[in-house]
Amino acid sequence: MAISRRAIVLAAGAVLLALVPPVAGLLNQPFYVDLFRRMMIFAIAALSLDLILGYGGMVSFGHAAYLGIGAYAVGIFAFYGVDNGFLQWSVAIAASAAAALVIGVISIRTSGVYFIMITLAFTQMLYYLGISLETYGGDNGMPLKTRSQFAGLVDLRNPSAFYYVVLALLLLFLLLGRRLVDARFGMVIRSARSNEPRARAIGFAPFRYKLAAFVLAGGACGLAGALLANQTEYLTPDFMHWTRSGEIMFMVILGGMRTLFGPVLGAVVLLGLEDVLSALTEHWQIILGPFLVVVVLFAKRGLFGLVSRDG
Amino acid sequence: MLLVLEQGLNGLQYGVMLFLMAAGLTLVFGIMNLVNLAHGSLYMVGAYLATAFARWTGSFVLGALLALPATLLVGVVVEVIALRTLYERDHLDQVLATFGLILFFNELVAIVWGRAAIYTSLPPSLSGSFVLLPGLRYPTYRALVILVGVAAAVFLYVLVTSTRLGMLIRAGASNRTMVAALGVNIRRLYTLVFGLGAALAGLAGLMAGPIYAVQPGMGEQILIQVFVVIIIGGIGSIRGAVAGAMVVGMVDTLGRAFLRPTLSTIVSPAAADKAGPALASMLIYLMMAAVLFFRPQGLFPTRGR
Amino acid sequence: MAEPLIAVRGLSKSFGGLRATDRVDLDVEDGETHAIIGPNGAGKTTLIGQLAGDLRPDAGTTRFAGRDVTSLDAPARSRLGLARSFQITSIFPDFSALDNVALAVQAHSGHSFHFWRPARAERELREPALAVLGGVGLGARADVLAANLAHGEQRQLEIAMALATRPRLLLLDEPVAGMGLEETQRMVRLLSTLKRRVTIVLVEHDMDAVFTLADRISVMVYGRIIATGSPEEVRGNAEVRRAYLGEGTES
Amino acid sequence: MRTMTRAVLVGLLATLAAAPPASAETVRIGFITSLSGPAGIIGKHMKDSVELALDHLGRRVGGLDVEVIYGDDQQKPDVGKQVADEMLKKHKVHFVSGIIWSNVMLAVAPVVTRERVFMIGTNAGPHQLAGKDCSEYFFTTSWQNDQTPEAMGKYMTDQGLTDVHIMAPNYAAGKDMLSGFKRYFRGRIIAEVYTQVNQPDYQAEISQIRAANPKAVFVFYPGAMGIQFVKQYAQAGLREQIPLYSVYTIDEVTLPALKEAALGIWETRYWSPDLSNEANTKYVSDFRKKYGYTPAFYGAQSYDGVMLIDAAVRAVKGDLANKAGMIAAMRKADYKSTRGPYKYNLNHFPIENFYLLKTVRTPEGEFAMQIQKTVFENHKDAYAKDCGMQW
Repeated sequence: MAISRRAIVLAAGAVLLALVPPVAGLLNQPFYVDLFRRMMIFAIAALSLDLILGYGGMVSFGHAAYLGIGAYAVGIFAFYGVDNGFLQWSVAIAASAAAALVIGVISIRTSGVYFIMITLAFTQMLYYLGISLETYGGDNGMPLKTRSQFAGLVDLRNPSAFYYVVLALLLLFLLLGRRLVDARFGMVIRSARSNEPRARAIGFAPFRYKLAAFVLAGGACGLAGALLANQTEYLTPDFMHWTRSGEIMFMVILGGMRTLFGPVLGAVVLLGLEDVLSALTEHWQIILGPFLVVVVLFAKRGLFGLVSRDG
Repeated sequence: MLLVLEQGLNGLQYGVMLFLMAAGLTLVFGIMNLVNLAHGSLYMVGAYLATAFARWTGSFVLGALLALPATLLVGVVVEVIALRTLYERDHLDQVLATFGLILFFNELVAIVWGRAAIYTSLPPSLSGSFVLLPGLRYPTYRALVILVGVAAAVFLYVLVTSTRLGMLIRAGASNRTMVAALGVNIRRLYTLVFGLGAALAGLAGLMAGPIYAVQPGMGEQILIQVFVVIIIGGIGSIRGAVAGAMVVGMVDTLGRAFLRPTLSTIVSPAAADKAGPALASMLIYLMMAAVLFFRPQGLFPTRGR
Repeated sequence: MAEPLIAVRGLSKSFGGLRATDRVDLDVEDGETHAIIGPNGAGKTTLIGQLAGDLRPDAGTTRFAGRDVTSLDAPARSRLGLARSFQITSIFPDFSALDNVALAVQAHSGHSFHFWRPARAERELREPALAVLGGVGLGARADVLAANLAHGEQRQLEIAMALATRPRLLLLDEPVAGMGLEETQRMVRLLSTLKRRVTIVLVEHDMDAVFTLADRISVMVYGRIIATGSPEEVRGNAEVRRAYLGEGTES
Repeated sequence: MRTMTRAVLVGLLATLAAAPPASAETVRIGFITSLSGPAGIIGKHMKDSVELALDHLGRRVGGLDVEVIYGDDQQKPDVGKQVADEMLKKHKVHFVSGIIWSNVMLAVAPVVTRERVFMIGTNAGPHQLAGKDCSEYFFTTSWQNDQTPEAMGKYMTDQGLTDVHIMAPNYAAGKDMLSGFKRYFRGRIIAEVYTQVNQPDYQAEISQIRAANPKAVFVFYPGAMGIQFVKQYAQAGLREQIPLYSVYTIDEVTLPALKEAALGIWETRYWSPDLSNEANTKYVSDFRKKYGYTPAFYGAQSYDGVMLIDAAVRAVKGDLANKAGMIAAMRKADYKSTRGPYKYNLNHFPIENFYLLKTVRTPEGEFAMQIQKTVFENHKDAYAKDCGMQW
């Protein structure tokens, strides 16, 4: 029952998202294409965090670092006139994965609150590094002159085309994520989250699997960063600010940890809420803050837990 | 040479500020196992209340004396309403819920006092500087900060080592069920400890008011450095908080003062100008990564965790 | 005489000032069931931890199956055929009973860098797991969430997980602790069926279980092994009676 | 689950339907600034000034009805861009205005001008937009970032000052400010120090200054950083020993928090509340009357922004499709600016005067910035030559 219900929710979500551009076109409101595209980009970031946070039990408070690295990979190539998207995006993924490897090697040795704080500290370091990159605009960041080019295959300047590229990537990551967490690899990191001493006692050496998951999540979030740079046509160290890591984390919790689809829902709802609330009052954070507390205290399974619950 | 001494004092003073923040945070973590990002908000509340009371009474000292119990009270209220239920939750929930509290407090303060930084005054006797050594003038207020910080550290030391409350704190940090078995009301103990931590943060905040900008969000400027302090020191350990605060205060201050000039003797001055400030801002994070690489539990790990 | 399956020499471990194990020498022969008894705090669990590779010894060496394993950690020793149960039940509570055992099978069938095929659909994991689960009497409970099993069943599940790694040596830390009479009897029966098929090191306070199962018994007091021998020899050993049994078998 | 889906659908449609229809007789202005967070105070100065300008115009702009939609950029470029997209595509505005931060401006301005919508900047003046990235559709009522420190460099040179210690936060604006200063300063600079962004404590740097004992100190510390630096500088007793010159460090936003700590410190600026002209007197006194506090230059610029738009719409007699006509009108800057009359340079940045200001205690016991003298008359920015526009 749960499976079919979940499948219905998933399919309905995919159809709804696919319908955004034509509906927005019909209503002459192209802005919603931009808004939902931005939501889906953050959904990819949140999804990648769910892999290590939800399934791997690694509470990374520095996930925004990869968002920044991915964005800078695209931005720096563009700065030097290289706008080939295949190259830009591959490097965005590779560079983020490499950074995740270095951060992971050091931080996965620790656990609990130490892990939270060391990931936070690394991201702070990258944030300050970004600020001191004078050539690339320092704290101002820099504009992306042209969106990534894909040899005429797809034109990202077309809002709908870009939208469907993001949607396709999101669905691809959902599929990959689903397969991955249910495959042997996923079983290892999930068992280590559930009971690490037990996992070691039956013969798993969780470190390298956790590290691999950390690197994969970093790479995926790097791609989200590349997309975000294209979405914003601008990139700044602000993408790596620690509050941004907190927001991505909140998307995961809001939507429902360990569900993959939940974080997508969380990203849509949180960014939607921000958009609506900030139009209502400049004091919107006084509503958002307690909302966050209430969600954490009383809705542990997240929104996806609510909509896909049996019976 | 005098300059190095002066910078050492500056480092000490900055370390003291960090310690006042870190002590409360590490106590709360050590005993209730709670990661409280909103600790910075209590620091902000302390600064605002001290300023408001000082304006109301017309006296800086009276303002400070009133703000301390008031911040303690705010801490207790927050504990009872929101945080109490978080003790049994995992760190993830705690981080997120207290992140939400940060947003709430910043906005609340903005609504009550406005978004602009507010004016904080010092009595004339404290606002100048005095001759510490021939050739070395030092701001009077900074010297006071050092004294208050050291006094707070001594107070905490006495409290923890030779009072019944301190005994319970030490016991509670290592064994909760044992404390419960002693017939102590654990809930009340937790509330008390949280209030104490809040008062310490408030003390840091009210001391900070006259030097720093009192405005919404001021807590987050210092919060992350405070986390670095307790990570380096070892979470839950007051001794660790002292050591971590001194290390971070010194490294940060001396790094800012001397890193660029030192670098310029090694590499070209132009390169030093570029790399110096960037490196100085990353220094404490690098140090923390290094400490954790070699000692994943910090310098003074607490038992059983 | 053949080399013992596991041979420990001079194993020591201190926590702060406390010597949990103090120059322990221990030989466990291939195929025997070797019980370790002693009062609480004697260092038995620490010894198990050191044998399993979870605790680094301060001094001493451990040989297992003819090779020096002193520097190997728990996963590496597990892959050599050393399996354990924990004093406090240790399972994967949010997985089904079958998943728990299948994970143990998976841990011993090559690396796990497989990203695509659902592990639950892999027959080479499921079938051996089902077989082991049936062997410990949990065949009917395969799809129950481990957290929802009864306490006795969870202990059986732990044994199943250990067996699924096809171990040569089974380290059992108080397998019947906290069980009722009936559950205890069921567990003892299960362990009897394992005797001879696999070497067992058994730490246990339940003396009936110990004397039913053990071929040899070592007595541990204050971190040291003070006597080793057949159940009869140990029962008759004056030092043992004074240090341990004299205080009452219940301790 | 079904109710959930339905709720999502209904919500989606409702927000879509709530968007206003495009209509010709209303001027729609999207005003983007930082309303939440620490910078919200600057946003407040700006928003209050926009509202005051609308009051003065009788709630009509260029003879048409007006709708101003405020947007909060949260001080983040990507959020600013998102808000600008919303202004353009959802609210279909004719003008986007406001924006405090250079990085937000750099992200937003190209998006707006690309759609051939006017971007009327009322604070940030990054050099890119004054130079190679200038646009017909971009105007600003403020200044180019470098101009203010240039004025200070000129003034300090005129005073014959040398052996100066200069400082700024280690970010792009900080570097721009110091390079602007150096463009006009001819004396010797003994140290150029960059501090961490949002650093709260400057005692280490202040000790270094005391040890080096320069003849003067020049700093750029906006917002909270300025409050902290100036307070600490005064407490260290250095203000009496080594005079402090600054830009964007002391203004009507930070002055209420600083009071006597700011006394005697010098700033340069193109505008001050005590600048004497008819439009400014009316603006400042009505502002104080309506809101009970003194506006800062952020407000004056935003007020001017609305007035500039009003002049443009008036010139084309409400024909908002006549963009060429509006460009031509705005280039004349034919409105009553709070800074007095000024002209536009070829890059649509003002050619304006810069004054030396000093923090003083007024006879009523208040603290205020007062104009001491004119440093530059009709000062042009350094980047206009890189902008290809001709008119």
